[in-house]
Amino acid sequence: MSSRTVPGSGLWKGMWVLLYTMVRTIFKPKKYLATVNYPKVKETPVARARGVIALDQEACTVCMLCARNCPDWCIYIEGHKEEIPPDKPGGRIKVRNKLDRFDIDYALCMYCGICVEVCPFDALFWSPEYEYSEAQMGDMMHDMDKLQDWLATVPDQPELEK
Amino acid sequence: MSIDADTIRHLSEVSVSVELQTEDMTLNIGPQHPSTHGVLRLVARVDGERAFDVQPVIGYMHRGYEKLAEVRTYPQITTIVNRIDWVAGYANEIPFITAAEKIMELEVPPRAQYIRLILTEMARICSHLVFMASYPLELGAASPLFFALRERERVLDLLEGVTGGRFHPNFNRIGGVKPAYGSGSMTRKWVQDLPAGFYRDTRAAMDRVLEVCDELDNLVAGNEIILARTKGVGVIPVDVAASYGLSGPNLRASGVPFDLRKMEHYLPYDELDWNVVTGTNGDCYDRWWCRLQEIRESAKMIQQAIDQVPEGPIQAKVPKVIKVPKGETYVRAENPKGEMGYYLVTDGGNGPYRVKIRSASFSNLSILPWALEGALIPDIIAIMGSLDFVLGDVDR
Amino acid sequence: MELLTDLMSNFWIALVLKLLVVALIIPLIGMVIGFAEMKLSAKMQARVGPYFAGGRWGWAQLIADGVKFFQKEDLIPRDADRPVFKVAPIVVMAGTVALFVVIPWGPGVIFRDLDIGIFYALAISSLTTVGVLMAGWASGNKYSLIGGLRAAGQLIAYELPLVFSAVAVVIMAGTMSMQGIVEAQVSAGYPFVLLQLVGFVVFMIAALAELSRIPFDLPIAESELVMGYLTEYSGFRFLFFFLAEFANMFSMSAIAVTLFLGGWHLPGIPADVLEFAGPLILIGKSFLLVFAMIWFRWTFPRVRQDQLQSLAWKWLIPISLANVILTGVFKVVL
Amino acid sequence: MTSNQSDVTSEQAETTTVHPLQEFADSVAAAVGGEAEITFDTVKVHVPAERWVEALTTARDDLGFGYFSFLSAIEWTNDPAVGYPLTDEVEERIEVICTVGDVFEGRRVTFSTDLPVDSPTIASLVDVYAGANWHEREAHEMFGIHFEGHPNLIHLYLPEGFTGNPLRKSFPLLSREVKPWPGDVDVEAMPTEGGDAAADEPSTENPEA
Repeated sequence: MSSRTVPGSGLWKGMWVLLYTMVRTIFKPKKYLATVNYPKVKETPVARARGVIALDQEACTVCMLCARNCPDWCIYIEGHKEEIPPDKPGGRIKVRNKLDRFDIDYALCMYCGICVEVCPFDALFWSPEYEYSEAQMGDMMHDMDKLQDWLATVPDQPELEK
Repeated sequence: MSIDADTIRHLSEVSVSVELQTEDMTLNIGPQHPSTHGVLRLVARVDGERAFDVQPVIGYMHRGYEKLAEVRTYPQITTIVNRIDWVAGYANEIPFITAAEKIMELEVPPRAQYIRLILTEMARICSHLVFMASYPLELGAASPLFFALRERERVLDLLEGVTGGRFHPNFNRIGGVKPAYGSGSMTRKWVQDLPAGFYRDTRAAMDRVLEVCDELDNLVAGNEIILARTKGVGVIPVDVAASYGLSGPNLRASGVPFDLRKMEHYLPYDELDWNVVTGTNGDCYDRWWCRLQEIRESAKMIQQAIDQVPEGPIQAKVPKVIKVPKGETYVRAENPKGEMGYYLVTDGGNGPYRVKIRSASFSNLSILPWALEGALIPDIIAIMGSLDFVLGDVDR
Repeated sequence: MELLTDLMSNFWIALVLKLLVVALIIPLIGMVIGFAEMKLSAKMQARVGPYFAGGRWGWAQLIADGVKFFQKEDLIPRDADRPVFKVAPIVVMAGTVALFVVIPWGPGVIFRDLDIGIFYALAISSLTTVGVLMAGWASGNKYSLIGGLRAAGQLIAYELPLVFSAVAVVIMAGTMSMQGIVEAQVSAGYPFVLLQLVGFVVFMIAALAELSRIPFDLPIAESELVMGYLTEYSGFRFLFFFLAEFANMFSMSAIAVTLFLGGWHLPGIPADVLEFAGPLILIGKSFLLVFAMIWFRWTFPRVRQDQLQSLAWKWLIPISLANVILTGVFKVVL
Repeated sequence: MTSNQSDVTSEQAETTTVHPLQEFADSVAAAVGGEAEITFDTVKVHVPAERWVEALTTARDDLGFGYFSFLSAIEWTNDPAVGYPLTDEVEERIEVICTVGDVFEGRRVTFSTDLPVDSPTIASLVDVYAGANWHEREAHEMFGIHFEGHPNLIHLYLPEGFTGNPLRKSFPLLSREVKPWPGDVDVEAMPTEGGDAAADEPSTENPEA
């Protein structure tokens, strides 16, 4: 712990820290500036950042796992069964589930990522996009088309530490 | 009108009271107040600048997590325990996950344990840096805020780079840390191991953290005004602190080496070389100083740990649907704020039967009526701030 | 130039012109200092600071702020003492404006060179504290009341060292006229700070306390008293306090410059240049002191009320008294 | 400053018949006159309700457990309105649990006692551990336990006039009742071609359903 020194030296030490911070921030802003001019300059979030959930409609099989595992009950899914004609004549008629509705209420979502994790068919992804705030809380409900749009922003897999 | 002899004698004996009769004023500090860290409310009876009978009123942020946990599955609960002490969300997960693993009798792979340790210590650094930022602000000095938060941001970026969440990582799974996303065909889902460059960035960030500790030392520790404001203010003796259940740096500042990282052996802390920081006087300055030293210790711990991270799996073999067998246990861990524990009662289901959350700030704050008796208004703020509480941790 | 002299000879035109100057200069100085505080504090903390309003550097930030304040609803709390609540910002502003009267901007450039200039300045500078006390009382808010009373206690404690350290300068200069004090330093050939270093330091500390700047901002003390006496103020009334604070910073610095740092005079500059350069030199020197105040503001924490009082009564007043006595003795002996 | 290399007391459970904490648990139980039980490294000593304060006073004074960790309660019921039901039949009761320890070696003991479900009453610990004040207020409002001798037994979290005891299992969780469970819509059978996910049943069941 600090021992008794010249009175005022502690005050001066603090002032010195601010002085050199000021000087180097003014003359070398690129290196020392801690903040950015937000709407003009943007920081890139890390690749794993949980910004918004993107949906791949083609991959979704309406298995409801995400909606059931959601702790907040903020995913709403509806679907129906659809028959697909066989690829070649005489083949079997396939039945697949078609997605009718896939809404995520981001006003309720707590960004835990459980839905992305439990999805067995790789239909849900995290995207680091974060600029989708709305003036009305109701507008935070993203429908399946909007969620599909986010898919383009999903980054590639980053490398892992050796 | 005549005055009789008795009255005259009586009047001559009356000594003039120089004590001015003043009326007490009830001062309501909070729930909206700059230094109550959210929604704490203090009702104080003040006589001038001196306060008596300070009663904290809490519950403005009570979210009932113990009830919510009863209707959730185990993986879902880690998402809500993140939000208890949100400045160190990661550290909250550890005791809960450890409790569930203990009842399941799971052995966690060493690599996962090391990752947990590194991230917990990062959460500790973040939490203490928030204290480093807010405490001088409560005493009136604004600049340490930005110095501390700048480095915290760097550490949070690292945490986010690994877990995906800055405040609410939700990165622990029963049996390890987060495994690969999904099991489908596409390759865009990632394996959640440490990302490339993590070791390098962490080393650089820890160097910067140690550097900013020196800057904070210069800005705050030597400052005569800070010393005058904090030394000898809000002294809490060990026995009082213990009977109120104070823990963490608040208790260690009183001189007890009560550190659950040494005592409970829940993560490989024993394999690292570090010291328990203790103060001597138990005043506000010591509590500040202990936290500053703990940042240094944690930074050194992380620097050692990243050299020792073993290879191997990050997840033990667990069933896809977690069911914890019947059992009861209390597991506590050293959170940045103090002892955080979960009394977990399970009965084989997908979710627990009862979770009692023992949060550090709740007990730390309960000493306020004792500690603030007869304090000056500025000292109320100084003592309250030095306890370093988070309202989410108090109200749960 | 002749036109100006002609105009100034008419009392009414001169009055209007002077009023205009006052009405322009005080908000302008307040804004410049306010902006400097924002920007410098940002740089001291490795931040960008205001950057959006007005394009480059966010130079129009305070204009935008001012416009915002004017747009706000004029709120007066129900329990407030309405007339006093309304008058308080005006009293504070009046004290600020009145202080500018005796600041010597250059040789001959002064609104009114009073014989008792420094006496007037110190007396009028307490007026702002009266306004603060009024604001604290009238708001009908406990935080405001505590803030106002703290301001009053602070005024009583720190007026004395302020006066005593000025008295030492008056003894050296032999006059109380502000111009006279500057001219005494010009003729002496050195600024009084060389001989009155103790007085200067005491004056600056007391001035900080008078201005309720950190480390003596107990009347506001946001972390304790929310906003102290300003808690209930909003809109243009708050703007008045805000501008008055920054303008007061300047005028207190200008008085300190006049008393201790040679005022508008800078050695080596010929007299005819000083006619025009004088105000610039004064403003430059004052801004140095203002910078120091900003620097303190962002470095130091706040002291406690008892520490504030003991600093004044146990240290500053004895020191400044001793300084007066020493100065007097030397003046008589030498 | 000080390095603490104190001994380990709660060692990892080993697969021996005698738990390493057994001796400690027995000594505590003998001192306070209760029954010791070790569940997953947690020493739990059960004492009768009428000897509650006496037992904890002994723990504080004779055993050196000056550190008050927490006090809470568990409601054991066979018919919960909220949450997961118990598999085995239990005796319906409210169990008060209180963990205390010491600050030097990190030993800890959880004391427990049983109270009847209807109007549970127990003596207050405030005079033994000052920190019990808030914890008892919390248990009072959450479980409806009356603590005799508590100086200020008013609501802690809940607003004045709130009726009901939220942590009782009979207290409904409204947020889960006013809204239908989204997972209930269109219940499809689990896809069979989903890798190992197919082997499991849906991982969440609506607890209220």
